[in-house]
Amino acid sequence: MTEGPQDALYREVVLDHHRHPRGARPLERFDVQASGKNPSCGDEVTLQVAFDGDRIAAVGVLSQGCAISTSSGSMMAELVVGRTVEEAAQVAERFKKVMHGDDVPAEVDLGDLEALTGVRKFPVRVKCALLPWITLLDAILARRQGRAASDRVMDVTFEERS
Amino acid sequence: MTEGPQDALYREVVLDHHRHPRGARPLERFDVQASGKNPSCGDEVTLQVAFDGDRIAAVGVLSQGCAISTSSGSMMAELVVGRTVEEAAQVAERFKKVMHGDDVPAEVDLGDLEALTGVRKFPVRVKCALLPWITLLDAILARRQGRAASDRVMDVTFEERS
Amino acid sequence: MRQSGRSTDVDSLATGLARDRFPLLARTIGDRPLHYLDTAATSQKPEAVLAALAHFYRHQNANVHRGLNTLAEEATEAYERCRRRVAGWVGAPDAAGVVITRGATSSLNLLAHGLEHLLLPGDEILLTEMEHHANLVPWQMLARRRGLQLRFIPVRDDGELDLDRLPELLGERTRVVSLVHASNVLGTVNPVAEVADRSRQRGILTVVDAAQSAGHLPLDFAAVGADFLVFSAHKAYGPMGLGFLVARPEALERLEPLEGGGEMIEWVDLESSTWAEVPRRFEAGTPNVAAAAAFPAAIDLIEELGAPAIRRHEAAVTAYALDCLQDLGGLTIYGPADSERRGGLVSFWDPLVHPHDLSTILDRHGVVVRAGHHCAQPLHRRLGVPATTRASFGLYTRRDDIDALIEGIRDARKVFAR
Amino acid sequence: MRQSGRSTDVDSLATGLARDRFPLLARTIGDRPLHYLDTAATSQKPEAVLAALAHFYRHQNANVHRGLNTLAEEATEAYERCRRRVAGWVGAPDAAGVVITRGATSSLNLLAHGLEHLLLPGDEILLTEMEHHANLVPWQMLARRRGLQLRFIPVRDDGELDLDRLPELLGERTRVVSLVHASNVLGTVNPVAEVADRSRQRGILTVVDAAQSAGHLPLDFAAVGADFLVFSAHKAYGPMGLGFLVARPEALERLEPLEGGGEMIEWVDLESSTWAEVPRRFEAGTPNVAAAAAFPAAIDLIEELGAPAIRRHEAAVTAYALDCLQDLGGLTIYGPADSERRGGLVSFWDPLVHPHDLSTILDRHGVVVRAGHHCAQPLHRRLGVPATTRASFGLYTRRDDIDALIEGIRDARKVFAR
Ligand SMILES: Cc1ncc(COP(=O)(O)O)c(C=O)c1O
Ligand SMILES: Cc1ncc(COP(=O)(O)O)c(C=O)c1O
Repeated sequence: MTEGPQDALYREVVLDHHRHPRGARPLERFDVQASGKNPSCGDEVTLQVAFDGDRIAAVGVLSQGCAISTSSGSMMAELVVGRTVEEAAQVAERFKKVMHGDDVPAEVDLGDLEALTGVRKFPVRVKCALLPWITLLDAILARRQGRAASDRVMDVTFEERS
Repeated sequence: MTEGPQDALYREVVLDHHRHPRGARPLERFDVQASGKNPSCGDEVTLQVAFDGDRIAAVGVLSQGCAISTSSGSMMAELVVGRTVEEAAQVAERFKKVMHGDDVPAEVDLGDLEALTGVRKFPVRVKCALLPWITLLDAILARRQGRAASDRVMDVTFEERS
Repeated sequence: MRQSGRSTDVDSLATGLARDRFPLLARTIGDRPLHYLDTAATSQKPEAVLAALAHFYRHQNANVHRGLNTLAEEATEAYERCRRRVAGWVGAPDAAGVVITRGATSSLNLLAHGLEHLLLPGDEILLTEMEHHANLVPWQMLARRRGLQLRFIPVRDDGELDLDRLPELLGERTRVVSLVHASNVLGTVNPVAEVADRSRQRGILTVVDAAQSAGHLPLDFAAVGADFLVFSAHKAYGPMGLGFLVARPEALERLEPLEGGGEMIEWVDLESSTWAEVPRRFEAGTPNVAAAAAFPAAIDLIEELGAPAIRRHEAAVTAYALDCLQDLGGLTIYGPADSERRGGLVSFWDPLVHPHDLSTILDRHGVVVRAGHHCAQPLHRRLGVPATTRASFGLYTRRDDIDALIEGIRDARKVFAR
Repeated sequence: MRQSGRSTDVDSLATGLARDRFPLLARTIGDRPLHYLDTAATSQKPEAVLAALAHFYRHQNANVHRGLNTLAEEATEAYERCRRRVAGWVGAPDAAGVVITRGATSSLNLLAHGLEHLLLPGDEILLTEMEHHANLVPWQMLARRRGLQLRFIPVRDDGELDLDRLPELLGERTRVVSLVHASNVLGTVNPVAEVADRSRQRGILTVVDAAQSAGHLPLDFAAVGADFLVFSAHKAYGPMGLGFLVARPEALERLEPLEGGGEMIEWVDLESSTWAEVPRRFEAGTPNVAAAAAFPAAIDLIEELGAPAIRRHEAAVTAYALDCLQDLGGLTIYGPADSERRGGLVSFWDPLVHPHDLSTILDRHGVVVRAGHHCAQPLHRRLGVPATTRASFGLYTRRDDIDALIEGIRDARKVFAR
């Protein structure tokens, strides 16, 4: 049996996040709880977000799913804590654009998230990568609207591209 | 403009029946009236049959339709008047078999009807040719069951092949 | 009044457009070359569509959406590409408003069921006297289920809709207007934008049956302003088993799905389920991915030739056919006299030869026409004939097809005059 | 208990049956040869089917039934020949009992609507916990419309139906039993003849979903004794956009049509219509004539190889796959352990690698499997996993496809163990 092809997607950084997910614990205190599901594969994520004024103070990322969605959630925990809501939303929007194959200025730095762009070939997997981020946008929206919770089911074919 | 192909179907005998249909007048007195329609083309025939005991004494064939159905009705008027009900039904059954392409002993003589067998290629036209005959079988059945009238709509694809 | 005719030939009349790309047109009937004059029933397919179909089955065949692998992804992309191409082609604002169905008939049934929950007993649906059974029977079935009234815009003797009656027919209770864009019997091109506009003012939904216009007349969903537009691929040079329901996604949101099954659901429990987003909600089960993968090749051809050029060509063929048939004398020709006001077909009645006899004799000439009620029985009753003979045209139709038709009619008349 | 396995190889295990007649199987994924293990989603097509499809479009393309010419007659004959061939192939007593649909999902929706008028609030429909959404959601929709109760035959831990529960589940109010012949997740081959027999004794209608068995297991409608049987052509080596509802013509007579339109009517007035005879009553609109013309070539292949030989081959592949997967260790494998009691597929859960990750990594090996709920969400909840990985087989599957799968799983585990 020959050696398998070197896998460009499951790079060490992705696997590391998958094995040691950051922020993967329930928060004691949070302002908004948002959950998202991808019915096509059963991926689920629940985000608990604590705000400090306009900043994200802490995030709890409770993921159940494949390595792409868990590592994406873990990377999110690393990227957004300490940022303003505005900055976090920008990262989320940029990541969405990149994953949908839209042109994005090269200077945009997505950090570890770059490692996930290899799934663009498979829209179903794009969903996996986006699930935590779209759920984060839901949490931010809920915060702005003064709600404490949100729930969302993602569709495979026609997602919110706007 | 070249001469059209000699048409094997519209032979003189067919056209003669079409132009001068036999029995094409309402009867003063009849025992059974049966009508048949072919919705796919609008062909209609109404048969009036007068019986003399077990024999067909007279037939009125009131056709509205194409040359195939009117000539078939006209040939019927020629073939069945004076025959017993049994004999007429046999001719009808044989003609049905021939038109459906089933094997029929060569000795069966269908008279002028032979000229109509050229339509076998087109099942829709087979319906035209059979319409008067199936209506006759309906009339005979009505007679046997002591009814004075019958009505039938023919289906194009799945006809009574039995 | 005839505006165009033998004298206003466009160049393409002699040759047809792109005729050599349609392999079937090279076949013979007996020893005669084929003259295919039944495009309104189904169009012939260009080589590129057959190649795309074969390519799909040879290289990409897989089920869609559910896959996480290269093959399924290529198949999904081919399928979704069809949706996008159709949206762009017919001027739909959003590909998410394009439902892929198995044909115009299915699209109309989907609508007639999908709107049911919005209607109350006594509500009215306005149709026309010239509808194909596909745009009549589903509404009859709905009317019976729901206790609705059907109303009909009458057809005038010149083959046009009597739109003077519209104000009185668009009543208080009218909820839906559904009408054909180009009649498959009369050829009449109806002013669908005007009807849609007058309906919208009263909050009435408009459905346009574009089965005969898609691929033949320039089509612009946004400009028409209707809520729903339906057509089949197979009449627009595409494969069989494929059709579309075009709408704005918000309009689709209002419809209940007709069929349940895989792909149209979100969460399924044993007792109940929730639906997926539109348009997937209306696409239960394995779709005809191969046909969807192939149809864009037909759109390519239409766009390469240009919808206006195709329209000009079909109008020229129609004008020529109208002239030739008129010259024969003794025929009743239905629909508008002006070829500019009609799609590419002519239906007529010859009192000397029944349509069935005529089409059988034409077959011996290699001429394929259609004889019957063309799935429009009520219209034929309105016209007062049990059946008509219809010659219908496509981009590939050329003058000698019409000449063969005329020769065949002459021959048939000779047979019956003997 | 495993009965067969690596030791009971049939000759065909090394080569597959007729594999070289399936052009797509020669393609590569990246630089790897393709190993197609997703036949349960859709089968690949033999050259003969593609040739028949192309032949139709190149030589016979026309609409059916309404034509009075050679071309339309050839198309009609090709279409009706499909009906007769299917009837003969599945042992239906009469071709007039075969409805041509666009797929198994459409057939099941046709049934769920068609039977509606026979059912009363409180009546019960019995399904199983292992149904595909196609045999679940249409009945849920019907139950909601009509106020019916759904009941479910449970799935035992060994993947078999718990038929001990049947006497209590077949109640006074049970009117319809609908169950899958071969599960698309567990592989379980259900004793449909036994269920049909016990239902018939109580006057209950039986529906068999043969989507996974047609073309894979020997199928005999008369012997099964069900009232209705449905399947899709595309899973049985035929084209997409085509399916069947098989019944006795008398049983079809009891169904109301779901779709209205051309071809399914007899007389149409503006206000109401009467239906054509069965089966035409259920075939509104232009059917997929091309697909129907091509499907008999798939039946030819199946009959040439012989249904029992195909079955033996698929059972051997399944036994081999079960053995190899077992040897890997640590996997949960679903469905009966005995390959003789299951169709040609294996679904499993690897706690080390999520199915989605596994299928992505397998794709790099050229191995096409399916990961997800396989349109059977309730069954997956019953199994206690969000998704499974499924490898499914056809007559062309051979040992090296399984070996590549195993190698791919090993590689995935290595990736995740790093
Ligand atoms: C058991 C079963 N039933 C029904 C279906 C539905 O078949 P189709 O999608 O071809 O309509 C499938 C296929 O996914 C199946 O596996
Ligand atoms: C005007 C019109 N509407 C609807 C249809 C139905 O189309 P299909 O048979 O492809 O579903 C046709 C085709 O016969 C048509 O001409």
